[in-house]
Amino acid sequence: MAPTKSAFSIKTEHFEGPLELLIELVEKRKLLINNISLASVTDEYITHVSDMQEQSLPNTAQFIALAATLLLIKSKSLLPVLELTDEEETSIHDLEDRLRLYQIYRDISGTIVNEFGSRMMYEPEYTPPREPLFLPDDFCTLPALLEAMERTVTNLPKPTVKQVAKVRATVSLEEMMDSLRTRIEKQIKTSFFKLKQEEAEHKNVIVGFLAILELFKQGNLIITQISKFEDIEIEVDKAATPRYY
Amino acid sequence: MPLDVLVEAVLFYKATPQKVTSLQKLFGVEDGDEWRAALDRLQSRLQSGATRLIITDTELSLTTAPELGEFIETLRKSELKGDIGKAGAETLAIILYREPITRAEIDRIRGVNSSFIIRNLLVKGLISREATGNTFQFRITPELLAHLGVSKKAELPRFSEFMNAIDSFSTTPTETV
Amino acid sequence: MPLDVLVEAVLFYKATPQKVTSLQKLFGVEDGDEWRAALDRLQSRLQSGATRLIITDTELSLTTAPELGEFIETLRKSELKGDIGKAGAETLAIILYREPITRAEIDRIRGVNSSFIIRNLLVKGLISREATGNTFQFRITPELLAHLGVSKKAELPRFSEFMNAIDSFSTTPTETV
Repeated sequence: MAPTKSAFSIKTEHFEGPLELLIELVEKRKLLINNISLASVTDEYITHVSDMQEQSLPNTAQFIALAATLLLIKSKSLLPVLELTDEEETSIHDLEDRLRLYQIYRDISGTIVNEFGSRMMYEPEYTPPREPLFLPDDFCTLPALLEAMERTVTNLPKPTVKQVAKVRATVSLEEMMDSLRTRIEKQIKTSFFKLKQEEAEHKNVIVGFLAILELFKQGNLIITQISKFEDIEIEVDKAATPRYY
Repeated sequence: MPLDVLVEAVLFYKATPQKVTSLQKLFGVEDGDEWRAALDRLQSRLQSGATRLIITDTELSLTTAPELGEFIETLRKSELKGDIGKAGAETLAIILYREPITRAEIDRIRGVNSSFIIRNLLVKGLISREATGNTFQFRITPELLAHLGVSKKAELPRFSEFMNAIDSFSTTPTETV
Repeated sequence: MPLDVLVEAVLFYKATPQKVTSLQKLFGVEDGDEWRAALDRLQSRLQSGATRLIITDTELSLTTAPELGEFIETLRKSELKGDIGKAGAETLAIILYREPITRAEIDRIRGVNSSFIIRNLLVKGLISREATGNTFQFRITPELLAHLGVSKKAELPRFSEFMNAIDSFSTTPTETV
């Protein structure tokens, strides 16, 4: 499941939104949209997003938000005993639905690109009237036009500086992974319940948890869950040999 | 004078898209069978000639037939075409199949902010906006259909297939990413 | 495409009388039976609709049917009546401050397509249009300038403030569709 060579080839491409990137990854593998296919493209998705993060690209926050849901799907597939909350189940279900709907619109946009401008239907050319008229109304005074100009200037689109600040404020995946790794190494043994208590924001819990999953996958952690609703115990595998649940 | 001839006269004289509601008001006609029959008559009568009637939910327009597109192109001094791009086509696809639609809904479907794209489509006259309460709703324009070479959006390739596919999602939950 | 349809297309699209000789040259046709047959066909085909083919010795044109004369006259009068509205005032203000200006630039500043509004301002003699290369530029008519009592642009209220706002917007990179 390590990022393949092809993962890097798409990195240079610009994706405007997270759904666009995700559908690209799924379609590239000729997969249907379901939790299995989404789990299988998660690594590649995250590689792309961390790359976007490095370049401080706009909209990265939205990509990271979707990464959290993707990692949730992936963890469930790695760790079937994992109990998801109703809210999490819903967000996974939503993602699949939204992606399927988005896929339809993408197909439509393909036909639009093909048809656009290929069989143009033209309105008649406009020729201004020849008879000289002059019909000013109440809007044709300096004060009225000044007011209209004020309105126009107020409605000019604002430059998009704010979005950059928004990206900075969001937790980055790597930050979360790193802080978790050191914390786990220090404590040797921690539990997911404990982590959950320490993190105020639910989103951070997800990202934190998935970071653990990532470490687990790389073989640096041993994860034990006694039974379905029990706590998940996490410890660093000093020997660093891959162990799977 | 039959209604279809009168409608044709206004569209020909004005030489620009006309609001359905103001035409109906002008002729004192309701939006019913009589109106639809007149549009049908006009559409089929024009079929053998050089012009076509474009019908959207809100506007009518008279243009040259799509088969004449290349020929008219040779008469034009300036190039009009140009590419709409991936994001533009995607946004148009959503508005075509879901009009009238707010920006928030478009953003939700695309999973990304669409305000720049929407502004550009408005500037190009491919979509129009109408104020409803304190938000805007977006619709397609006759110009968009003219660019796609169809008189009605139902004539677009695979229209009903796509429409059915989208309808099956009409109960999609509203959670955002 | 039959010759009569092609002739109709040119006349409809150009919306002004066309020289017979240049049409014949365009289609590579002699002034003979084929040409006359095409005009006959066009004339009889149009009979059931709102438009008529006008044939003079040197020109062809498409007009509304004479029976519609009164109706068209009421249309013309009603379009001269109504005021230019808020959108019209905004467009007029932009032209006043930025003239000479192209439609594309007006559209870009307003964020919507202004072609219909510009036509309305032209019809009312508030602005004028001049061809420069492939595009048109718009100006305030001398009559309106006199009506407003404006002699120098720099004397317009808050002139430099508005210019700066628009200029800085113009240099903001906007995503293309």
